[in-house]
Amino acid sequence: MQILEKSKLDDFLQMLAKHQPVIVPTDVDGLSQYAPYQAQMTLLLDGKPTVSPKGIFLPQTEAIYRFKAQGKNLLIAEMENQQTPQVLFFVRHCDVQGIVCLDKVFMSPEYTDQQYAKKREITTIFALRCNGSKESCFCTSMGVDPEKANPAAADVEVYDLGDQFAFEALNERGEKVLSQAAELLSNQDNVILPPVPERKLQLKTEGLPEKLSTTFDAPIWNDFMFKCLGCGTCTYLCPTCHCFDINNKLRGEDGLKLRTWDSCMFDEYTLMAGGHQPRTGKKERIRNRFLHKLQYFYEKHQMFLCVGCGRCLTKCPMNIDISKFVQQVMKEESR
Amino acid sequence: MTKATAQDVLRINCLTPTVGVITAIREESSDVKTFRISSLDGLKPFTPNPGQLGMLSLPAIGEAMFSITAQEENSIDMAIKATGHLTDALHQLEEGQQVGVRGPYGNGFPLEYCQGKDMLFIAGGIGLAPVRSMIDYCVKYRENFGTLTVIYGARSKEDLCFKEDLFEHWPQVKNMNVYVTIDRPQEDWKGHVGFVPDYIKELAPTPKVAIICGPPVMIKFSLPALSALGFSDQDIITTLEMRMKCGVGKCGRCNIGSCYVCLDGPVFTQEQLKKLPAEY
Amino acid sequence: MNQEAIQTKMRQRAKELLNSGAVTMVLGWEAGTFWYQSTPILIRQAEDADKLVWNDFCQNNLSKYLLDFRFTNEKIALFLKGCDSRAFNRLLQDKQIEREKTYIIGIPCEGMKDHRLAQSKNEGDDLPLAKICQSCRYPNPVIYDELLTEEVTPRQKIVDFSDVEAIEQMSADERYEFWQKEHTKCIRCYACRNVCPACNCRKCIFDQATSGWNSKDVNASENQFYAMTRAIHIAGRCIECGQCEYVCPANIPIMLMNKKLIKDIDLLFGDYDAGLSIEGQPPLGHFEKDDPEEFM
Amino acid sequence: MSDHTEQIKTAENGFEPKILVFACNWCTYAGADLAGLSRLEYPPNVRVLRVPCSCRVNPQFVIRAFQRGIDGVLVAGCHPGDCHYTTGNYYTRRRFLLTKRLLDFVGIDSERFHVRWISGAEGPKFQEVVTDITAAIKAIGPNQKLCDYFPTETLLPNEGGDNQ
Amino acid sequence: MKRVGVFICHCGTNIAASVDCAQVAENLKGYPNVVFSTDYKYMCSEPGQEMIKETIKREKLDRVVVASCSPRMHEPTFRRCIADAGLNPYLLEMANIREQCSWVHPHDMERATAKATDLVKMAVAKVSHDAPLAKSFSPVTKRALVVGGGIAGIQTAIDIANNGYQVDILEKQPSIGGKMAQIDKTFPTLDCSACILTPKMVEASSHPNINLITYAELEKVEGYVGNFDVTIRRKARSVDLNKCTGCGTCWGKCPTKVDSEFELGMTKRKAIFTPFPQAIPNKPVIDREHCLKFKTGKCGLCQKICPTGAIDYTQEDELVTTRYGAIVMATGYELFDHSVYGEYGYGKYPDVITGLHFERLINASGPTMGKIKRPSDHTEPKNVVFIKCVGSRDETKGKAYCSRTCCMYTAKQATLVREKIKDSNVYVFYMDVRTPGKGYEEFYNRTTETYGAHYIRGRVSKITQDGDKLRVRGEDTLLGRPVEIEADMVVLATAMVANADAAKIAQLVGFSYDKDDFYTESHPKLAPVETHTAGVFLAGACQGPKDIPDSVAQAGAAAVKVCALLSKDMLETEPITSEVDTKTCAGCGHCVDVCPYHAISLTTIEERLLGQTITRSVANVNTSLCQGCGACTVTCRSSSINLRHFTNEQILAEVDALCQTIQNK
Repeated sequence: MQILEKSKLDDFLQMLAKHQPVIVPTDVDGLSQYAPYQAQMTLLLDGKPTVSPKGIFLPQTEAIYRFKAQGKNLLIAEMENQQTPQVLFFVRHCDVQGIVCLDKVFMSPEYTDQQYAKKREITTIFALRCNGSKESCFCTSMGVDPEKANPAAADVEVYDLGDQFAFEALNERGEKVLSQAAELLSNQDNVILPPVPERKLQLKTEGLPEKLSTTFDAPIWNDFMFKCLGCGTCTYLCPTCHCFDINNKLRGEDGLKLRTWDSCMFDEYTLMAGGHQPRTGKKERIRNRFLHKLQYFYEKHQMFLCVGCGRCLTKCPMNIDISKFVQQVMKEESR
Repeated sequence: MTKATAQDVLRINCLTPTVGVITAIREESSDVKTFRISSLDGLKPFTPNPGQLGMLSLPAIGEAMFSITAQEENSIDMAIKATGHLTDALHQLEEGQQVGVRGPYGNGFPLEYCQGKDMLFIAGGIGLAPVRSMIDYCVKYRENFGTLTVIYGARSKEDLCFKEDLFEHWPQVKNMNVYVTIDRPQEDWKGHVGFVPDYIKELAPTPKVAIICGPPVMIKFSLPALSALGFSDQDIITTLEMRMKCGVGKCGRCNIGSCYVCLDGPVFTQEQLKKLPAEY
Repeated sequence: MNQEAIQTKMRQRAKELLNSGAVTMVLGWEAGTFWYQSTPILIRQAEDADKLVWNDFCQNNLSKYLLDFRFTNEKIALFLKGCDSRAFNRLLQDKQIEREKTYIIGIPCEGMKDHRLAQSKNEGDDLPLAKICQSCRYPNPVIYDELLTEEVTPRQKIVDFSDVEAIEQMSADERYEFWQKEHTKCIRCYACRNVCPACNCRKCIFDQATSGWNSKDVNASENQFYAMTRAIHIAGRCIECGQCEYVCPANIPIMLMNKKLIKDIDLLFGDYDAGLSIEGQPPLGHFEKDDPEEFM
Repeated sequence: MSDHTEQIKTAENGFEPKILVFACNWCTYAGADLAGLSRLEYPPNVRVLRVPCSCRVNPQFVIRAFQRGIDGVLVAGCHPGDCHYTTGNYYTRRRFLLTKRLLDFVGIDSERFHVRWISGAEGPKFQEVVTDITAAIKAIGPNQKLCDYFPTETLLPNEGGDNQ
Repeated sequence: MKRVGVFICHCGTNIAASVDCAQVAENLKGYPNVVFSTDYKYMCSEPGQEMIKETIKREKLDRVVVASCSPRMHEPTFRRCIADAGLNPYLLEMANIREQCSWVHPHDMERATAKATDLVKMAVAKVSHDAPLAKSFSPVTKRALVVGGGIAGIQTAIDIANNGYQVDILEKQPSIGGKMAQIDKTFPTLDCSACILTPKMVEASSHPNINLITYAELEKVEGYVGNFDVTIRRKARSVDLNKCTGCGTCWGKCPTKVDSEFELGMTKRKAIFTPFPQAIPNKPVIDREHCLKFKTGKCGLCQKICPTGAIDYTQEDELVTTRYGAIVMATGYELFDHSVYGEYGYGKYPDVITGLHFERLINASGPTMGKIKRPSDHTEPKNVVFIKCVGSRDETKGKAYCSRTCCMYTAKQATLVREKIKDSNVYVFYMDVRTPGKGYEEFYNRTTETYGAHYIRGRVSKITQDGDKLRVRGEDTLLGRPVEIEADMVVLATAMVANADAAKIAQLVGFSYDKDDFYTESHPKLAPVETHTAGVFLAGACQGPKDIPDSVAQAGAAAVKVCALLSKDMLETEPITSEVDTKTCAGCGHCVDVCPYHAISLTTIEERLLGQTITRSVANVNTSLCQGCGACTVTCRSSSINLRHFTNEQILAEVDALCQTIQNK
């Protein structure tokens, strides 16, 4: 492992930033998020930012292609993808898992989304192991390993040793980035890692997808649906929610085709041109969202589409709590 | 930058269409038109299987998924009903208009399963559009299938689609029977009058593979009729419609349970549908 | 009356109302996941009434849930704080709910605590009042069928516009900079709109794909268009509950813009507090021939 | 007008602002026509958008115009009391008293948005108002605020030739 | 995709001299939806119009933009032109490149051309969203209602009736006649008021097309121009008009005496009474407030003695709804309550009276049989003081406006005093003397010169009682010195004000009124008898103070307007009106409140929702009333109410089109 004195963190990031853009968790105008690193920036090293890192790979608004419609003519041209590499720093294991989930969707064997894939390709991810646990964290219940970041997405694992960080490259790409600041790092074997504390919130999730497959018409949904506002807070802050809409930005004959985040909590999401609405109300929408996370996705990919980051637990204005839902489902023989 | 053509098989992004051109527009009924689309170099934009879907776009207005009704050597056909913002705009187009196309998407009809079997096609209104691709296939490879029966209904004479096929081409095909009905009596209509589910009961076809597509109320009453006639759930095949944006199983909105209609559908057997939540 | 006593009475009244058949449901609050959260609850069975709580975090305005029951004929009892009751009047004035279908149990409110700050504190720590509650002028319900306790003394008599004035003091460029930063943060989750009792359209223009108003392009300009449009839409109708700011995941000071409009309305058209009564018309729903003239 | 003359001299940067005028059909539009009939010259920077009454102008139109990069907006209608529809401009007045202050609050320069009452007889006033507004906006330069720019680098070349 | 044709007019050199028209036409080629673009010397000329028509057919155009002069000039021309070619006339937009471009930018062709291009692009953007519109028609009920039976109402009704239309006069009092019936003589001719009014009253009552509804009030008005459903409350008269012959036996025997309203309390009437001898209908009514039968249950004398058995104590108020095509408001005025002028001592000093009192005093059939007598001691006054502008032209205590009639009736009354009491002295305190009428100035001159009335310019500051005299103190501002006059009687020329219930009635019928509650005409110059509510017209002093000739003239004007309306079988309505998208309308009703024409109302619709039938409220536009201002569109937060031909989408498209060239600065 390679050791960095915490006092040298700024030097380290600056050195990396000479080679490529570096993205770090920080507070921007009162909202914590991942943002381009600038010298002397205050990093958010305790907990995770409110806004998950998914936007690095799946921006809230992204142009897919451009076009010009003149008379009967149509021109379509791809957008140029970003080619220059970048480094994404201090991604918690839950959010790393979230990126793995997105990979399953956007880099599926049938159709690979090249824009997404390109961003994944050029981004080296530094995971950061948690030494603590917030009251809303339940990542371990959702199949996240608190010891080891999912190597399918993480390139470097970072351990917080108090006064130092220990870096462990998980692959060549990680090694390469670390080598850019080799002079600030010292090699050390037998690093004693601080113990990972138990997660405060632990849920039983064994057999959850199977159990859920019988709850579709269960009354439990009524308790949860009633208070939903139908806003997009949960989906937009969620590190795994990836639904999108395709829209235009038009200026006369010129246009951009945009991919924008969408939320399954919105009424318009499934509304069809003729007015048919397959998911009629809050109940149907919440049910679809929870089942997508905990059953449907699991059936396809054998992993939950929830990583237990707890953002929705604290940020949902009405405190609709997916962990409570899991607990209730597991507790009761489908009411 | 060059114009995209049919050769652009490996595109950068699965969401980007290629430019195609509308080479012919045919009015099917009062609110349905069939658009024939070729690539800019005069070739077929892509080669779909019967029942598969294609994305058609007027980029400045929108993009939507339509079933591919037919295909020729160098073109595909889409029959489109004017129901909203995009389809209304499509209906105002003229030949020569360039459009965005991408596809094919979805599973299509189970061709192998149907091989050698007697086929029953049931459709109502614009529902004949997806079914027609399969009928065409059966007619083209006539020897691979048993008897072919079409039961088709529309609100009125004016709402009947593909009239040439219904009244001229298909009746001449060997071992093929076409039954057409309209909902209410009309002057100078000599054919059958009544709703499709009732017509099914009246005709009482023997169990075979049934492909059914039409308005929800028609499906709702036809399914029990077919079951009563002894059709098995496995042999009742239908195609579903959902709001779709990406067509490639990513944007999320067309799921029914863990199935995405764009990927795992639009063709489902009744057996499959019974296992899925009824959210469609 | 202390919180616990209020809570006891809440539960008791809920039970009585349900048992007597006077209402078929009761809207209240129950304990949330964490100590600094309460969450709305809908109670249909008297035995569930003991889930009701009254504490420092019963922020959620329950009035707007009535919209979900517009098309039922059931009678609903609900607990309303001062601000919530103004929201109730807002909905009445906008003809979205029916007074007869509701039974209002008013709770004179001492103010809620700052739930954001609470997340970095421990249970039992001293907490300041939520920002909106610090300047509350109407802690007592303005419409109710019964009051749970005796009325409390308002914390403020006049609106505190110091935050608005601070922005007004800035130069135009500074003001622009300020709002750009705030609106860059907006993720357009629409929580502010969905929680707002003045935002009670059947279909918001930002949900109408083909209206020409809506753009899902999330950038500072579009976000600002959304924010300003919403501010104009609720101008003269905002009942100052501060729910928009309370639910905003991006911590945008939404009330600042609303208060600016309240301030200007007071100045230009005379003092007006929306939702105090359903009489009369909101300031933008009528005019005076001698309205001030700042144009030529 | 004279206030701005000096500024204009210093702002000889070749910048020609584009200014949108929402004009009510009965007064201001007629006033603008009268300016034409009287051959009253004014800078060609203004474009009139005809509406039946100034009360038809939604404040959102104004914000949208700024989003699209307009340099200035004028909403103009009949004088209070003279509205063809009796009361329309009284609503206009209330709405835009607030809108102007809100635009100011979010940092739009106050020179960029105006409301004026211009009657059908006030051709000279129309001339004077648009001349003054143009000069003032010229002096402060192009509007950069609220604009939602379309990325120029993505523009595709004009096809030409085979349209139609 | 639309097929828009663009036609750029040179207007000779009017446009072409400063706008490069060919260039503009060229600039529009290939613009979205434009399939044809050309320029021509005179678009409005016969060949120009022919070219447009031919091009529409040849190019299969579905919309047209003409860039030329102001649409205020030639929009009807080009609408007709494209309609001739088979297009809906509302699929036309005009770009004003003459009045608003070439004529005002004669020295900068480059920028004028650029501006013209923008204007045409905006028009193309708008026309692309234009929808075909059709005028609609609604039937007209050929019956008019005149509210108020004073001289204005009577004249209106007679004029309408003489044109062959049915008309009802609705009068609140038991008799028609109004204020004019109380007046003695009219200025400037001094002919007897009753002598010229009574024949009109008789004519109205006997006219086959006129139906009198007296002792009745407006209850409710619904509907709209051509079809107003008016509910009238016929107050219980307690006398069966069909049986009563007006013989007068009943009021002769009635034991109860009440102050006569008509004589302003100077004599008594009975509890069963006609207001004045020439009343029409000349049939009595029972004043239930004072009638012993109704107060105590005893008496019933009138019923006993009535030879025809017409007295019916059980009568109740009756609500009758009738449909009218037009309504004329002729509700008249009241006199200002001058008790606010405490210094004039009205009510305190019996010999301080108003002008109307004076009219009764001097009237031959009045309480004094035409002899001028002081109310206090019934002696003939020698020194009479008139005070003008009591309540008029006084913003602090009264009304800001001039009541228009006081100068003249005061001059008339001064003349009459001097005529009847030869040794009298008459003093008139005035602010100004306003005599704008035919023969008015001459009359005034006679008053001062021939009749020797003393006109004193100044306000009276105080009146005090001094024995049987009134001491009037004031200032002669012309001489700049105080004056004091010992008077026997003081006559106040009180202001004409709107009726106390004027505003209430206006709200009920649904039209606007001003801050003094006078009814607002649609346009002060060009539509002085119309209101903003189509089908509702104004006559007489309810619109503002006026004298008899003006009231009668206005009555005639209103009648003509009514007849013009009633002469149509169908009303054509302009299709540029608001429309509601009920799918998104939440029924909040904010649009209802701002509509100046009361064209929007809330209505209930039924709808299927999740398998249930629900009802909900939505806005509904009466397109016959909507004038297309668009005030409602801005109140609607969800854009559920939109103005046809000026939709949100159209205006946004114009904004977009305009800004397109500046987006990339």
